[in-house]
Amino acid sequence: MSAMSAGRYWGRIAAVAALALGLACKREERRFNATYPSAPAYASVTLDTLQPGVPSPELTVKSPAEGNAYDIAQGKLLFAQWNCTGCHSHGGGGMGPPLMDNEWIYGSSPENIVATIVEGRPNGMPSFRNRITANQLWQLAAYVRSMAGLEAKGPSPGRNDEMQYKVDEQRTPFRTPRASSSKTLPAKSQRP
Amino acid sequence: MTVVGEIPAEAGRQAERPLRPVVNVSDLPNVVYGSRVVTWWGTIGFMAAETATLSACVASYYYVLRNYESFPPLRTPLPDLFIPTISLIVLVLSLIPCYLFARAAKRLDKPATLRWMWVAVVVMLIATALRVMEFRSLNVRWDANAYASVAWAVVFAHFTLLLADTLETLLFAVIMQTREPTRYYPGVAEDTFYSYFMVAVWIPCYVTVYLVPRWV
Amino acid sequence: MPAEHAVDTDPNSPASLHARLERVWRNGPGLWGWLTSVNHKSIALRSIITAFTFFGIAGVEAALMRVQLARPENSFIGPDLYNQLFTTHGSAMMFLFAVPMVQSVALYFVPIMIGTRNVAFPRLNAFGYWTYLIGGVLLFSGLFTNTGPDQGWFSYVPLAGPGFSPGKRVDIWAQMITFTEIAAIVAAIEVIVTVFKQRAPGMSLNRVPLFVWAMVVMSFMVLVAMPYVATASAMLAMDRLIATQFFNYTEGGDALLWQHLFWFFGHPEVYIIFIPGLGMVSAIVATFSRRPVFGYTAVVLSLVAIGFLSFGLWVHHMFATPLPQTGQTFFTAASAMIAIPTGVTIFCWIATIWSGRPRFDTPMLYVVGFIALFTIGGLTGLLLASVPVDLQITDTDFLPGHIHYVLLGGMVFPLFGALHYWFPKVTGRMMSERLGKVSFWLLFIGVNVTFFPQLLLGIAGMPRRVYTYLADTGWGGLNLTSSIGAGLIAVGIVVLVINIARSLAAGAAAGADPWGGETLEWAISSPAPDYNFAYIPIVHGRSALWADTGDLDAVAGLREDRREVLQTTMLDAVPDSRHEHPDPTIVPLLTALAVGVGLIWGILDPIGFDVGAVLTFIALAAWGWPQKTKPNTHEIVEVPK
Amino acid sequence: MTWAGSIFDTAGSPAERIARLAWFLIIVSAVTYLLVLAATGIAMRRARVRRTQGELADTRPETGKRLTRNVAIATTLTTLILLVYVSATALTGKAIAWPLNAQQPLTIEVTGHQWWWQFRYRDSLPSNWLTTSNELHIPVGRPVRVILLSNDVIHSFWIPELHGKQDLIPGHRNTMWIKADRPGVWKARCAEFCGHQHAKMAFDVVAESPAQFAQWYVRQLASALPPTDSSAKHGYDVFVQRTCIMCHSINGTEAGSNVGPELTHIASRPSLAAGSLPNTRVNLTRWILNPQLIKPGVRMPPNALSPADMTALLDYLETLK
Repeated sequence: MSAMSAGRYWGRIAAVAALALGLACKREERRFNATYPSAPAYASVTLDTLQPGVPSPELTVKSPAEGNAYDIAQGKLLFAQWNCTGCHSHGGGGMGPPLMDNEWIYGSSPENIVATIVEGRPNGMPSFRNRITANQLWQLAAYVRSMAGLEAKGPSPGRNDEMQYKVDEQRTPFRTPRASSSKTLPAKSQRP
Repeated sequence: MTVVGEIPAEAGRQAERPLRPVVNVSDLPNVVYGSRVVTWWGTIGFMAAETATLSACVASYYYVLRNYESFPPLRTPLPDLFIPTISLIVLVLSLIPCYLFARAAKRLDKPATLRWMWVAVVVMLIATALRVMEFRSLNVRWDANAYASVAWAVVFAHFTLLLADTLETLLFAVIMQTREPTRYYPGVAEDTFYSYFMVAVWIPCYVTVYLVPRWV
Repeated sequence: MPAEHAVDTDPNSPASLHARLERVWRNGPGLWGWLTSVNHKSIALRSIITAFTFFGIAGVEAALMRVQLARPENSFIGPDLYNQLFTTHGSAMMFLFAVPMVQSVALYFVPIMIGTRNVAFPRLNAFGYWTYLIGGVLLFSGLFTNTGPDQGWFSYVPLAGPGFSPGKRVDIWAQMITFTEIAAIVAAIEVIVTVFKQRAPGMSLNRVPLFVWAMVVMSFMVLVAMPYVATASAMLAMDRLIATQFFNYTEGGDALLWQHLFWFFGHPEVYIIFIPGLGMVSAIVATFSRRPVFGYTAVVLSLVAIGFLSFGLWVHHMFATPLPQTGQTFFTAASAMIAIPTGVTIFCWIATIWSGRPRFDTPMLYVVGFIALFTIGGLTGLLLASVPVDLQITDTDFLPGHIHYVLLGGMVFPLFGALHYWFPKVTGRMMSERLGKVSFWLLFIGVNVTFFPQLLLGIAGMPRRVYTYLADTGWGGLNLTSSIGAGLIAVGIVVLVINIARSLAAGAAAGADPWGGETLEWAISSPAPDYNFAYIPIVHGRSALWADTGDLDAVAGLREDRREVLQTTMLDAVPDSRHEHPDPTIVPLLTALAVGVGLIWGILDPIGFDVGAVLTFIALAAWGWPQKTKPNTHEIVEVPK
Repeated sequence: MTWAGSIFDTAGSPAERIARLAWFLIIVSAVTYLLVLAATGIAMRRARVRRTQGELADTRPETGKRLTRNVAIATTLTTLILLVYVSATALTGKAIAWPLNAQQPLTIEVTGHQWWWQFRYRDSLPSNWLTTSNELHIPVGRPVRVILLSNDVIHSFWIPELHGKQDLIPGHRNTMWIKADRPGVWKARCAEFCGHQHAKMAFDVVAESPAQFAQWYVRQLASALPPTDSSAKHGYDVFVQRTCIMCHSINGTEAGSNVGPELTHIASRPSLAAGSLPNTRVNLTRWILNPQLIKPGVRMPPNALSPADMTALLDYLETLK
């Protein structure tokens, strides 16, 4: 009877579906006990592409929080709990500069945002050196990038259970940072 | 009481029971109307499922209504009445051609059925277009607050019914136009039966979404 | 399959009639024939195998969880994987095994029990299976790629909402619900319309077999209950994907709205799973007690009463929430009331055995096991329905104990009994009695050793859904016993699978009617031919085959060159009209794929939902488009007066 | 039968009434179950006799009448049992309802967070409101009104020894009451699935005499004393200058963040990490260095501290009696 041969065909369909979704592994991983790279040293992070003579070598640190739904969601939670909204007000800006737009005074790549948090910046950005652990830094950086639409849409968080103030990150239109406003070299900044 | 003869004590017989034909049904009709045809009952089944879906949305609407002190919530404008009312009227008017082509179908009168079917398709397409404009007359985006979400849910749920009915009527019209229609007349008559349901079930939804915010 | 005889010349000899009908009714050859089949038995058997596969996977998940809980502070599985395991175990058992399995058994046996050749809407039946398959593959693809839902099978909202469940895990759960609900509603409509319009002549409503009655009552409950969870899961998916505010309490939504919507479906769902169990028990008890079930009308009215009452007691899942106290006591009374019709059905079966001549083969053993286990489940249910006691034992391990006693006792045992009872009819071979009894006792002892300790753990205060517990709580011993019991169940299932495999290969030939049953399916050869009945039989009494042992009166005149089915009036089954069924077609599969594209791409990007909708409408147009008209079709029209 | 920690080991009047009702229902259910099993057993044994004597099934009308009578009796019996059952439930329900004549109850506001508990003792004098976490003290004999709020997802407040459970649902203000009739220390736990660490979201309940409770209350109200010896001072600097200050608050110091549990009197609590670790120096070290090893998924990050800083921090935390 065709039941047994049916089993084989059906098995093949299931295998193909599982393979197709294999790529979802990384995005949905809950890394509780992973060791994240520590914050880059102050001098090593270049803030702008404009440099005299031969530009010094580019420091690239692969942020594990990039494109991971759990880490970006943790970043969103910390952003609200540690009162970053006090100055940046959910990304719209207030005392602090807006984080949803395309203006990146100190660079938009993860290590630049981590350096900004650790070092602090003039006109009021406090320094959180030794205050925030390494993995939370990268989670915060990933969330800040998702507010500006620099993260992939899949892992970006949806709305949260508060009064609605802006379009949630998942539906923020995707864009690449403008080259002029930051040190982003075209090669590196193209990849989301 | 059931007639139970001597029940075979032991189970088991290998051969199948021989069937001795005693009645001949070859003269029974194979094109019948109304509840004698199977698809009529299938439509009733889908009507039950769609009524349950709409009742879930309308129940959520009244549940959410209870959560607000002032309804619709502050700074949320009332939905307009102009376009929705016109859309309702056009929808009810679309029943007239539906009734006419159903009657013609019952009389196996092809030209009359076809004429009224195309009129019904046009009126229903107008009703669908008005419904799409109706979403804007809700005056609120679906993600503004819970009131907006449930209002959109009720209107969108019925919109799928309207779209399905319109496309079904269009499909039947094309089939009647291009094929020898005898066996499709019952289907056409039953399509009208679904249109009556689709319009009837919109009335309470219309009252809920457009009139209740004004009365509460 | 009876061997293909040489085509003998006599036109109305059974063999040549069989050959002619077989040529019209059989599926196409090879894979294309398999994908385009609209034969209710091929689709139902395929669906039963799929449901058993999901049962096996979910069973392995349960075993993994029991290993993790065997010792306190065990590190076999971390919390994240454990949450995915218990959620997919619950969701798969409820949505991918229980409901589809009973509906597939219905779609296989209801047509041959009421004497017709196919279900009312063959293509809709195929579409139902494909949608169910896509939903199941979606859920388990999620699990195997670390994207399995991890918020519990009833997915309470703030945790399952966009704020506290990052990623696409809950979306996969919500879309799986939509797939399985479409399949369930479609199968329910199939069963209702087939029983209403295509019964054998003479089978008036009071001569319909009890199994068929149970399936009709279940189908009506599905029609009303399933849309509620389809709407609720659509609302949850929209909350997560396009930021609607249904359950956002700061914007007017409410977490309890989800609980109301879900449990208004949730409680009828468990009765939807349990009532077919009653139907299977009725079929088995009658045959093995050698007499019709005692109090036919009482049992039918009880089934209908259970169907109605089950919609009135969903709040007993929400006693610990801030709902008004008086409302909750009303639901205690409603929950107690439903025990009366259930009691009536059980008393009627005991009366049947009492006045019958029972033979305790494996199916009958499973019926006795059902009575023993389900009554414990029912009585622990009464404990849970009493508000004060519920406040102490809800959300503790008492609840999984109750659920498994009711569902394993109320549905899985009758199902395994029905498997042994109808296996000969499906495959033409008997299952071994010896292995059957071994697997029964293993399962019976295993269920008790696994779930009675969980009832005690609930009373000892262990919360449910915990991936581990501290050593000083003293729950280690009972959990270890429960894990050992789970091992017993696993062995029982393995013995059952061995029994199935061995019987498929070398079981004794069963013949048409190995048990001497009373319903029509025992009148035809096993496995049944694709067209079921050469001539549609005429029924003269409630026990169709026990009325007389001679030849069965039958109806001739249906066309032998077309797939024609006899339709009868709803109340007294008087022959009314003939209806031609569609030929095998690929369109149901394409429509299911279009719905699949819509719902799965909709998770990744809301635009996918619109594309899917357009594809689905195109596929439905192809579905409605008439198949090519065959030569010499002559229509007899009867216009309403 | 006081099975320790179970719902029958009661220390409060509501739980005691519920336990009595539970026993009554279990006994009624057991009797019903035995009756059903007996009926099935007799039916099976009696009917087997027919097989041995080769008789056929007995479908005579008089047997039918007798069986109808038996089924009717059984159904009436079932209905009566259910009536008894529902009335017992209603009576107990009334008995465990809020005692209207309660004299000036103590009000405690419980807020559920993802995987820890926050208690606010709302004294009649607002300046005396006390906020602690993961440990609940209640005076014996005095009814306590509990207000249940949630900060994120649905949790469930459940002390088996005192009363049934009530859910903490965000957006709802649920209330219940508890009363301890005898002193004792119990482990209570969250009963509604609330995420990764639902399993280890417990808290300690200490019921003590009103005098001891008043003493405890005054001690808890006092803010932390500045450290005296050098190691504790260095520990204080580590606490204030490293990652702890971002989430924890200690009254009387600059640390004031309410993201995580409040630690003003951490040393006086019987357990750490929401009731899942006994409060010893070794456990505190393991917990601070890497909480993910003990409660994977918890919001507290691993902290890389040098051994010197670690011992200083521990010395400081142990001064917070």
